[in-house]
Amino acid sequence: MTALDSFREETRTWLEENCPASMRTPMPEREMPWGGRQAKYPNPDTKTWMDNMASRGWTAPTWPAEYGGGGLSKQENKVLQEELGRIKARPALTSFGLWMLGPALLEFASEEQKKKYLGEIIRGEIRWCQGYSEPGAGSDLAGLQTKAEDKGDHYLVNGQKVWTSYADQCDWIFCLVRTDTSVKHDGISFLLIDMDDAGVEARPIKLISGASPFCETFLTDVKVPKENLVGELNKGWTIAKRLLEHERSMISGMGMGAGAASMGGMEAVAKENFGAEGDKIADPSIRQAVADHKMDQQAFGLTLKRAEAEAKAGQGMGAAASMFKYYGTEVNKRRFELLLDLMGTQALGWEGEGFDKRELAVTRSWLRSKGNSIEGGTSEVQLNVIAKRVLGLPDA
Amino acid sequence: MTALDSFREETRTWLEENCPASMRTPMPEREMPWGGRQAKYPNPDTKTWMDNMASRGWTAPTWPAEYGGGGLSKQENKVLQEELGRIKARPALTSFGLWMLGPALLEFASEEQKKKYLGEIIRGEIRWCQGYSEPGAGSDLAGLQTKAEDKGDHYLVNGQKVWTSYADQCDWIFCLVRTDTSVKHDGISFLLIDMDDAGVEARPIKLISGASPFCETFLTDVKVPKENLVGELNKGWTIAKRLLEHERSMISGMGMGAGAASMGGMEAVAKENFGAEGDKIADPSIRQAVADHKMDQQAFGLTLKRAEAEAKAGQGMGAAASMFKYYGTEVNKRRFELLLDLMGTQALGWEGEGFDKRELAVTRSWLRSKGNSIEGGTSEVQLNVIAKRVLGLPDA
Amino acid sequence: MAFVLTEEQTMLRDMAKDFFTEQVPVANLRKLRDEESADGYDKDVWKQIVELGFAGILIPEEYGGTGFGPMGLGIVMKEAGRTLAASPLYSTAVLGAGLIMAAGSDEQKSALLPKIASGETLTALALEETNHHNPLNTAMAAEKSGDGFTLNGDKKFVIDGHIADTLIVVARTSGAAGDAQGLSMFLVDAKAEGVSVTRNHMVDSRNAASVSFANVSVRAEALLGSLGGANAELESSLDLARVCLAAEMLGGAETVFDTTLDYLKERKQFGVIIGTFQALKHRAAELFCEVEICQSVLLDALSALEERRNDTPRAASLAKARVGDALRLITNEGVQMHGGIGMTDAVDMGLFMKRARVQAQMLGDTNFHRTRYADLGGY
Amino acid sequence: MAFVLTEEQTMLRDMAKDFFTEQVPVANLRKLRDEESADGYDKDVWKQIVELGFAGILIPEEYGGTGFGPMGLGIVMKEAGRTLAASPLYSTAVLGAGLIMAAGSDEQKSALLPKIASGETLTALALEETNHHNPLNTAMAAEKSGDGFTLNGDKKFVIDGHIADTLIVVARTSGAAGDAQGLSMFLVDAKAEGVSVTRNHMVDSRNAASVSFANVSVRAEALLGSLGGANAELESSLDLARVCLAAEMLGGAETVFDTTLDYLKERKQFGVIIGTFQALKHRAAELFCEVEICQSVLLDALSALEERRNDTPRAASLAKARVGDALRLITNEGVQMHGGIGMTDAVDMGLFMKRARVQAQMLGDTNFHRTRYADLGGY
Repeated sequence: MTALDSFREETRTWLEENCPASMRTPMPEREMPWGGRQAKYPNPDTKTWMDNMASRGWTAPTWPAEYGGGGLSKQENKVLQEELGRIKARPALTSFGLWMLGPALLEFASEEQKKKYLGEIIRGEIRWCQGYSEPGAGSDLAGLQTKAEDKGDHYLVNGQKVWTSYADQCDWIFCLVRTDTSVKHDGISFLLIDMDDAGVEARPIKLISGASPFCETFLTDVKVPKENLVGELNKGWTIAKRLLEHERSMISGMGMGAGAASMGGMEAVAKENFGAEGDKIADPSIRQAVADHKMDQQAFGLTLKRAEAEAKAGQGMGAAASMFKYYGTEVNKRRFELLLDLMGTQALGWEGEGFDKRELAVTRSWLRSKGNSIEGGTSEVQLNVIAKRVLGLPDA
Repeated sequence: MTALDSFREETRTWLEENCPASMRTPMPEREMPWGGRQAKYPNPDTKTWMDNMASRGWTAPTWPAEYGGGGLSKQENKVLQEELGRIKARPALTSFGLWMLGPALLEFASEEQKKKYLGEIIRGEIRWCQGYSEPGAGSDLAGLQTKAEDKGDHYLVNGQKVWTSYADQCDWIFCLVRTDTSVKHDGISFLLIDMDDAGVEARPIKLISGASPFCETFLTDVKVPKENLVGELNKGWTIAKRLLEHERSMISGMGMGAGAASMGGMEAVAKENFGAEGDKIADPSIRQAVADHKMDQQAFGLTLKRAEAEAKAGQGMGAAASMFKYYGTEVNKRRFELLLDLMGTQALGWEGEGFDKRELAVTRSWLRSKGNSIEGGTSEVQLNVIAKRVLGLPDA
Repeated sequence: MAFVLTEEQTMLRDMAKDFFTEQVPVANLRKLRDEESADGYDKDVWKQIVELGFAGILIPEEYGGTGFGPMGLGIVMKEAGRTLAASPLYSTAVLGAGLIMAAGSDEQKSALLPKIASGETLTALALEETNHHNPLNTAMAAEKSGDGFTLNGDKKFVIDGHIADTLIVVARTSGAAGDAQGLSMFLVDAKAEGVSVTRNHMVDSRNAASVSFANVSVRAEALLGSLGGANAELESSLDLARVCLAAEMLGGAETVFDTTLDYLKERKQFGVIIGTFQALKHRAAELFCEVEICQSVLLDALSALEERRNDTPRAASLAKARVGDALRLITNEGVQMHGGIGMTDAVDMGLFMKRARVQAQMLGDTNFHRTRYADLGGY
Repeated sequence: MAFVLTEEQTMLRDMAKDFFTEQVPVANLRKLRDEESADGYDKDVWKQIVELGFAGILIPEEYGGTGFGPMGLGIVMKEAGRTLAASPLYSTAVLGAGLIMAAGSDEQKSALLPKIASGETLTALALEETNHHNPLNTAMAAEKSGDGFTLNGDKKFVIDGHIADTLIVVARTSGAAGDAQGLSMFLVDAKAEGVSVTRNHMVDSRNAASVSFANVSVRAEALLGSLGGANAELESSLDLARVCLAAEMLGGAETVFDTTLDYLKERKQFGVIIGTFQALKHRAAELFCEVEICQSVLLDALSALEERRNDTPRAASLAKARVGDALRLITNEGVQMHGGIGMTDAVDMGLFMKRARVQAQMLGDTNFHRTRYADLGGY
């Protein structure tokens, strides 16, 4: 028996004992384990499962053990994920701290910062949000104006962030702030701010989908201790870029599967609405539209796989993240447009009688999908990046 | 009987006597009445018909009689056109002189120039071509470099023109030349040049369609008498713009009808290739593609009619020419792409056995259609014009 | 063909534009939505609409209307579309008046048209039974009983169904779903026994309802038009409504386009107005062409109705399909070009996009009308 | 799934790239065209191709080939596509070798494969009878006569038909046009009595012919594969050929894209490089995405063939359709972005566009493969 085999056996046993039964069922959105000070656990098993996993550092399996991570090798993590998949375990912790901030801290933070913040993230104690965009700095992120003035032992922060995800439910925010107004990219710093501090206020933004996953966050004379600066002063743009790449690939992943799946697949929806002849969609032009879309989707999926294979082989596809962000979100938007066409009036409900939950969810997801090509860098910005970085087309 | 009625009666009688029978049949391309010094008349009736019409000035019915035109009112011209249509008369004269240069001369030329050149045009004695574009000045037409130096009694012209239609078969060329190198638009003049002059050479350009309707025209130390300048020195751009508008609407007109018509219509081609069920195209997705295209085409046709109606009512559609040029040529390209799809392998011939004349003509026309969105101002230029002139979007 | 408005029509347009812009701006729809209005429309606004003569715009003067005809109605609907004005105009002034004028007996006309023109009676067409518009697929049964009929079945997507006084119900008196013959229309009191109406809350915050008919008895006089031959009468009125819908849709497209263009001229990123970016310029120019092309198609379809041209059905399908395609593109681009702010409920882009998708499904989407256009073209 | 080339495959690609770029540039096709070459290919080039082992790339070593498999063949075809290299590769090394390997008896393999690998024998597939690819619609008759068959009928769009030594003829031994059963394949000497071949001059200046069969007698041994059951053998070989075609097409798309990108970086108008215009930048970036997406689809299809995966037909249809769509877009944009010069025969854009439309029709256009993709997907 290899070391990996015994790791698998041990893991399997541990999971059997430590993963509550209710955590092996599909997860409703309200039971998502975001953690944090304000966390509510409608199902207490959620907290148990999070704590159990965190105790082994397995909420962040590959982070170093010294900071509370699992310290697993790639192979071990693969085994862990397979075993989690085998029992259909829910994620133990979903968090921007895990996905975004943690990796940045591991790369750029001081030893003290890593010690303090990584453990809180791993244990789900602190819920983080991201303070990047501003009303006047969307696509032009580096045009941000939120100012952090050096006041000796602290920075005095003033400004307004926007599109901060769930800021009203978060504990801390990682922010890009301007520490030098005389230059653009080189005057930006990366700052961690406790949202309990005086002067921080988050107001939810109502979206066209009816949901409010984002906030405007106002920072008024907020005093931030100097030790909350990550990396060097005025070098925050380097960290920001790294995080953005990560965000782009997260969002482009949205291009796969969701939406039609809940309705039994695009083909099923088409057959239900336009009839079937044998196993075929009865209306051949609808059939071609479905096939056309499925081809695009499969082609995109294959491209994601190819990028993975090339990355493994040490080859880069070049600005892959921008391409995936652009193409993935555009395919996703087209998918929902097609789905709406197929579902007809049943995709036009907002709430109440006449529509079932899945149908209402499609309508909201269709609206939500429109944001995919805007958030995390618009499609236009991605095309600019491809043109410049990959194709080498000159600036005007 | 009104004056218009008697004009109609008189016209009908005259046409009956003066329009040869063979000029009332469909016109093969080789019998097109371009006129000029090098003209050949495979059918001698062509020349007779041209001369008869020219004798009354009816090759240019609305031009003033003093210059040899017909001097007809709008109403009279309408009657004339109706009567010509009634007997399916061929055009008596097709010429860039009539369509483009003549109207410009009427507006901008001196009395002497009008006297000399308009008559020659009306009688089909001189065939004109247009010397606008240069290898380095396509979309940026005003960037032209062909130089005309003031040498006292003449200009010394040096440079190269490109895309001069049928220059190898023409007698004279109307040219934009640079008379001031210190400014851009305001250093351009409008010059008439006899192509028999020493130093003028036209070389046909072979196109992807296999045809050579255009030439490169080289001007080397050509001496052009000063009286050949039209309008003021350095004010040629005003004349050029007027002519370009006219060219754009000519080309956008290409969007209607041709191509599929020779094959009996898009629907007929679809039925022939994909079968019919009753009177319907058997393949519903092909059917939708055909309908989609025909909708676009009808919509464009209606828009041309609307523009006409608005013009009559004294309302402008605003930059209508650019919109028509853009949309018309794009619709035309799509039509040929669809036609090729429908015809399958029968649209892939170049010459020789296996393809009939109409099929070969479709293939060549498809290739030719690609140029529609380039010549007379590219689609990109038209979109720029719309954005700037109509929408008022600012320059960078 | 009337591609240029007459002086009278221009005055009507200007009046309608002023009215909707000033009295029924998009804020009016927001208010109805946010206050969860039970009616889903503003009765004061409706009163003003009636006073302006818009409710009876299709109705001849002898029945109390203004007799402006389809062109006038289309002009008003387009202006209503520009501000997303919620009112019974479509269900009552377009569909109700249209159907009764096309199919009604003299008695029915005398009884109903004056009340429609005066705003007293609201109507709703109970037609749809499936997720996609297809009148011939009507299955709901109307059985002869005594000298009247008994109606049984379910209707959905009944626009303004829960505020209507009179329902115009399409049901089958013979034949089976798919047959052109056998369709009949009935005027049914919304309060009649056996009729139950459930309001549906739609994505566009506008009115629609599901209506069930359980052994609903109607008298012989309730029959609107010929027995079993309603298809022709229905289709001609539906074509009128389709074109009026296209007008409303184009109005929406215009607002989205204009608003987006303004935003391009005002929003700065990277230190410059984003309207200076050539890629956005070209896309804006393409949208402009779409709007212009649609103007022509709409005016042609309205003229066709006005002049009772033979090709009216084809012109109507062209208008509904072509404007539908353009509106989809323009609303999607409107949101995208606004960026993040376009995704918020604070600006109107989302409201227009939601409305556009509902309009797309009303009386046949592009797919339906493209097929119909081919059918009518004989290929 | 092999999304990354092995070291061996990378070497093959580099070798092929060097060879076609240096020895068979686009100028080679121009020369064949302008000199009105009777063969339509350059025999010296073919000799070199054979020497490099490309003619036998699919053929096992025991039959004199190099046994590189479908992935190797695809790699070579893509490089050939980059320079529009005209050669019998497709008709002989892809279709001929593929069909004989899939359906041939040991005798047929021994007789033909070594000659294909050595470049001695050229083959051509005589399949199409109508304007659109559809193997099941084959109507041409092969009747039993004695212990052989008599062939009667007309074939068109036979690629390399007029230079082939051996024709592989698809004909019907039973059933009617449309039936999957009843198709058989025959090896027919191109010089046999009753065979008449007419070369067709195609828009892409490449080889195609019409072939008539008038009472052509063949012996029983001429039957390739099973009697009446050729459909399955044919389809698997056609899928191989479709993917190789997609490879050739993607090679063409790459050249057009690269050339256009270079032009954008070099051409000046309005005093600036046109590649600085954002509208062109965005369009170029979109074309880049198309090329990348197509790389994935192609590599997956080649892997499917290599690994004999069950979903090979679907992967093949995806590749042919998706690359076809991309190539159409890219060739159209290539001409447009070149402007006037793109319309002239002096640059290569037109040649690639012409070739693209012929490739689109070879073995099924996007419409055909989209339908097939749905068929195979069970919807």
